[in-house]
Amino acid sequence: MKMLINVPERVVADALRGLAAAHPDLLTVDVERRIVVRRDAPVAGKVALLSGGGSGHEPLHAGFVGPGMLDAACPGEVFTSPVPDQMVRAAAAVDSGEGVLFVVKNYTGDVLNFTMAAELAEDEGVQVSTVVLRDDVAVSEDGESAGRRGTGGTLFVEKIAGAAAEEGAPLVRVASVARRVAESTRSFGVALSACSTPARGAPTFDLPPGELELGIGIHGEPGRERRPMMTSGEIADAAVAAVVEDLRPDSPVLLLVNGMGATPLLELYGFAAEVHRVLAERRVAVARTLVGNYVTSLDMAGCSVTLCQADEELLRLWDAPVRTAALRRGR
Amino acid sequence: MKMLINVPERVVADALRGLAAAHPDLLTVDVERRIVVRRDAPVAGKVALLSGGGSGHEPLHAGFVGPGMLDAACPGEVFTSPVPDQMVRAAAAVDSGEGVLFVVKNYTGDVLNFTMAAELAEDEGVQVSTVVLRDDVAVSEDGESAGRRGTGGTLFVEKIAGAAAEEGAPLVRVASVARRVAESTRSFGVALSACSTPARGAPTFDLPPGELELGIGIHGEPGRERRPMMTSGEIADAAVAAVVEDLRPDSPVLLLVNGMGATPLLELYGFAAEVHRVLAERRVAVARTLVGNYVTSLDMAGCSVTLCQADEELLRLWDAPVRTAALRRGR
Amino acid sequence: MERDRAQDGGAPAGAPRGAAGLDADFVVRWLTAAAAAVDREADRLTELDAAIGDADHGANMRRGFRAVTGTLAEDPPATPGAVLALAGRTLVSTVGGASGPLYGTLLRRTGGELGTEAPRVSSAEFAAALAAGVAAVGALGGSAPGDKTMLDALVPAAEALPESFDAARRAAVAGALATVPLRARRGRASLLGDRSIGHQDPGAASAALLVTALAETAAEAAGSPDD
Amino acid sequence: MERDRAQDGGAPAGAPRGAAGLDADFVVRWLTAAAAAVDREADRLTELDAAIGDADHGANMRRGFRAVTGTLAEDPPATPGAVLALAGRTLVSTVGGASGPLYGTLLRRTGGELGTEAPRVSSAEFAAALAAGVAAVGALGGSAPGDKTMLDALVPAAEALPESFDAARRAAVAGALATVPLRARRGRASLLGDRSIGHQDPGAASAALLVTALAETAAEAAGSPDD
Ligand SMILES: Nc1ncnc2c1ncn2[C@@H]1O[C@H](COP(=O)(O)OP(=O)(O)O)[C@@H](O)[C@H]1O
Ligand SMILES: Nc1ncnc2c1ncn2[C@@H]1O[C@H](COP(=O)(O)OP(=O)(O)O)[C@@H](O)[C@H]1O
Ligand SMILES: [Mg+2]
Ligand SMILES: [Mg+2]
Ligand SMILES: [Mg+2]
Ligand SMILES: [Mg+2]
Repeated sequence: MKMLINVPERVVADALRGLAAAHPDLLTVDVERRIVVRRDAPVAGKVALLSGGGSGHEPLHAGFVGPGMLDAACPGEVFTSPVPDQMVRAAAAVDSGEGVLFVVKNYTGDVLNFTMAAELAEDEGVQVSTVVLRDDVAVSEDGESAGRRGTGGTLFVEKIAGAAAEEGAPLVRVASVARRVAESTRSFGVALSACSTPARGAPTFDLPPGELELGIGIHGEPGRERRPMMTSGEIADAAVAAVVEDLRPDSPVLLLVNGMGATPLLELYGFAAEVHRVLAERRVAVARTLVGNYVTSLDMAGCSVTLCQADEELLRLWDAPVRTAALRRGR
Repeated sequence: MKMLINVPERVVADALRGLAAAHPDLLTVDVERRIVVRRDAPVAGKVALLSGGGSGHEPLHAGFVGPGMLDAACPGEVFTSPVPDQMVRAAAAVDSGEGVLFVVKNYTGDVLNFTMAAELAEDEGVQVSTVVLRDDVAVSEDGESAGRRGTGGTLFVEKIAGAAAEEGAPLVRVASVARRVAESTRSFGVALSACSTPARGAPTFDLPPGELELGIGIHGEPGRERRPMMTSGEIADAAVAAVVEDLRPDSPVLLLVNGMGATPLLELYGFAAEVHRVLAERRVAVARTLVGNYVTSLDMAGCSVTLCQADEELLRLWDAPVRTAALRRGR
Repeated sequence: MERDRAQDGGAPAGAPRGAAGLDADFVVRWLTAAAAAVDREADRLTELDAAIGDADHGANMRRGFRAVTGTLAEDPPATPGAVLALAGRTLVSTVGGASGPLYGTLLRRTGGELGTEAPRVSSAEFAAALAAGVAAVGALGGSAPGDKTMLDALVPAAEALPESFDAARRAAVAGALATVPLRARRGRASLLGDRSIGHQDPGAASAALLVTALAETAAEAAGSPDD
Repeated sequence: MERDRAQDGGAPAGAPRGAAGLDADFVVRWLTAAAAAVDREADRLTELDAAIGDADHGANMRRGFRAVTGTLAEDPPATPGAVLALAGRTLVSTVGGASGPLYGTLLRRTGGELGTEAPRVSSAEFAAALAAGVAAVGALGGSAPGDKTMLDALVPAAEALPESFDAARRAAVAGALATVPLRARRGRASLLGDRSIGHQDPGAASAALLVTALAETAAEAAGSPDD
């Protein structure tokens, strides 16, 4: 698999250099230590939001650093959780004294590394609260596995809790908003092709021409079920059914129609139309729709659907201004 | 090639339905007639900007419809110019009486269809001015071909001329700003893989594993030269050399590091770092950088570099507020 | 290359016998046959376009000619000139790309030359009108034979048409094949420079299909004078 | 399966003879051998992880163990406990993923049990410390043998270590292979459900490498008492 890279070992560092070059108004990047920090951090009187995870999901998380969203992001190697040192250092850099919320996707690696980091940061006097995303309904919560993955829902938590922090809410409140979003959010993903990590240079799994994977995560792993190729409408039927039957929303939802990286926007918008059709059939009202490649798996072709049941407050916070590399409004 | 579609014949209509569903606050979409119009058009006293071209380059152009940029977009079939009927109808819908600027990429099909449309629209009493983008330096202007293609530079023209129109500049002025941008802008593209059109369902050309194409356009066509695979740094050397040696900028530039559709943002930011390195080596100052998939070729892997030499006025207009599906700031 | 001799003055051989020239029905049958040929050959046209263009010529032509047959079936005009003008407008409104305006102009101008009034035109009038249509394509596209475009089939066809419909067919087919070694100077293929050499131009190939359909329609009409 | 008999009480057979137990140098040589094994087998580990994980285990382990050998080469601590603690901290700081905190905890806790003071520890003390380290891994990961993780190699190895280093090696290798038919209940592979069955767990495979390196280091030390 050809890639636009120098050498596999340097992809993350190279991307961080590019991020620094492209967004000097927005970000400070410590390429060596792999920390991306909001330019004006620490912001006095504001709770800080910190997230991170393996690289390869861009724009998540570094693309969401900025006013109204994250204060810091800690990118790990491709598909590999960052190490505690990054989070500890970043927490120290963004903490204004009001404390830091860790936004963590539920993967063993992320949870273990963030847990260690929280302990170390608290040893250094930083107040830490953690929210763990488990939005992927493809995984069952029967205790027979590491549990539901954090996927597209992360964007909703980072945006909405970020807005609450920007408004000046204290840590307990920001954390409770974050948890409320996390609990109100569900996702389901589909792969049409596997992705290739730079280190491996070949697709992470074989997906024959006529087949797709239902219930994938965002790490190039195979899904729960392989099926003969489906139309956009059939995929929307399956994905929305999985999400809605788990979430059972009774108020309008925020909808993220997310591309996995290599699916053209032309196809993604067509898929968004089918998702809207299915939601209408199921009498689920859509308050807001976001379409794009936001929580990706390198060059995987495919998509995911995330719904967040939003009350008035969450909706207001979703609509609040934000200024980041990948999501911007009102600033 | 697997695609997230229903049937190839319906991809454009499906995408337009999705666009309408996702952006009701921003756009009015006539799916049947393939016209995307800014929600509040016609805007009294404002010159309107209208663009269009084949589909498959999303978010170009429909993703750039909204305050501060385009008033209307006319998407054709995939990689096929729209027909004059679309432009004529859209022009009528967005003209406030101040006239309409057609932003046209230099392809025989686009030029012919927009020319016909301009004649027909003027017959209907709409004042039309046209700017033709010819920013791709990979094509020589020796008269032995259809001439330089319009590619990434289109984004700069639409944004900057759109800002001038939003400020209330009259048609002659908006057109002259647009031409100034067009003349100050150059691009160069590279493909790591071919793309697949829905109609054909297979890559538009064969690109063996160890090779890339230099000097591609945005229609899945092969480029001017095939080379053994290069590193990100080498590609930046070649692309920037081609652009800078043609443009010879003597003031700071706007830089677009554009993905062709399937190149992960992780790679694209790494490439942006290399582009910045080469520009620094060549003593070209960068005023602003935009990194992302903006002018694409479906699922092609690759990138393009666009530079626009910007004076104070163009820079101010570039920074002006804009509110569209794909580019947003200050609103 | 062997060519049929023209049999009576400027009128193409193989033209409908008995009847005084070509009527609206003849043109409708031609365009219907052309649409069928385009439909059948769409994949080949797209493959040709994939090699030196953007892989849509077959789809473009199919979409346009389906619209033409649809429109003509709904409400066929009464004169050959009006049929051609309507078909040309339909192509302009449905094809897009380079070929839409160019083929649209070909038919509109040919129809315009014939006028909307005459219910029948002579083969000679038809040949002259088509030559004017082809010239209009060159003017719109800024192109000439040798540029590796549809004109490489259309211009020889128009030149041979006064001789016979079948001569026009053979000239178009030969002209299309002769684009293979050319370097494109117009249209998308021209952006490839020397890499356009060695492939047949898709627009020339589709032009050969249209002229072939014309010759076959004429031959059928000639074979069934009472039709 | 045939097992070596423990030769003297709780001390593993094959432990360094002559010298009173294991010193810092022994641990450094073990970790250096482990790093070499990981380097050599990184692609295999990544392939195993590609099948049921995310194709990074080899790269993760290589990155971590290269850092460990680098750190130890620069400034090697004087006691076996301190070497292990430093190596564990280094793994935590450089590996990431699930394996970083887990292997980091394994070494840190093992080192912590030995304390930073003692310049030499007996084989029995070492075995007990390693057992505590392995237990800490289970506590951190919320996992147990049978869950198809590194514990399926580490737990049997720790249980066999009091018998002999080589028994630990054989137990680890056997434990790793025995993960093939298991359904993963922890870590990334568990997200695949039944599809995790039929593949060897990459962390169990890397654990077998580490224990093998330990046994080999012990065998070498036993073979060269004056080293
Ligand atoms: N300037 C021109 N003059 C004449 N014919 C042209 C010109 N440009 C393109 N063509 C014809 O159009 C054909 C391509 O049509 P098509 O693929 O439908 O449009 P597009 O190139 O816009 O995709 C070419 O093969 C060529 O024959
Ligand atoms: N909860 C756990 N307890 C023990 N070992 C685990 C646990 N989760 C994962 N592992 C081990 O970690 C290995 C994966 O390591 P690695 O691939 O480096 O990290 P990641 O899974 O984050 O990509 C698994 O093969 C397994 O042996
Ligand atoms: Mg990993
Ligand atoms: Mg085309
Ligand atoms: Mg074409
Ligand atoms: Mg892994």
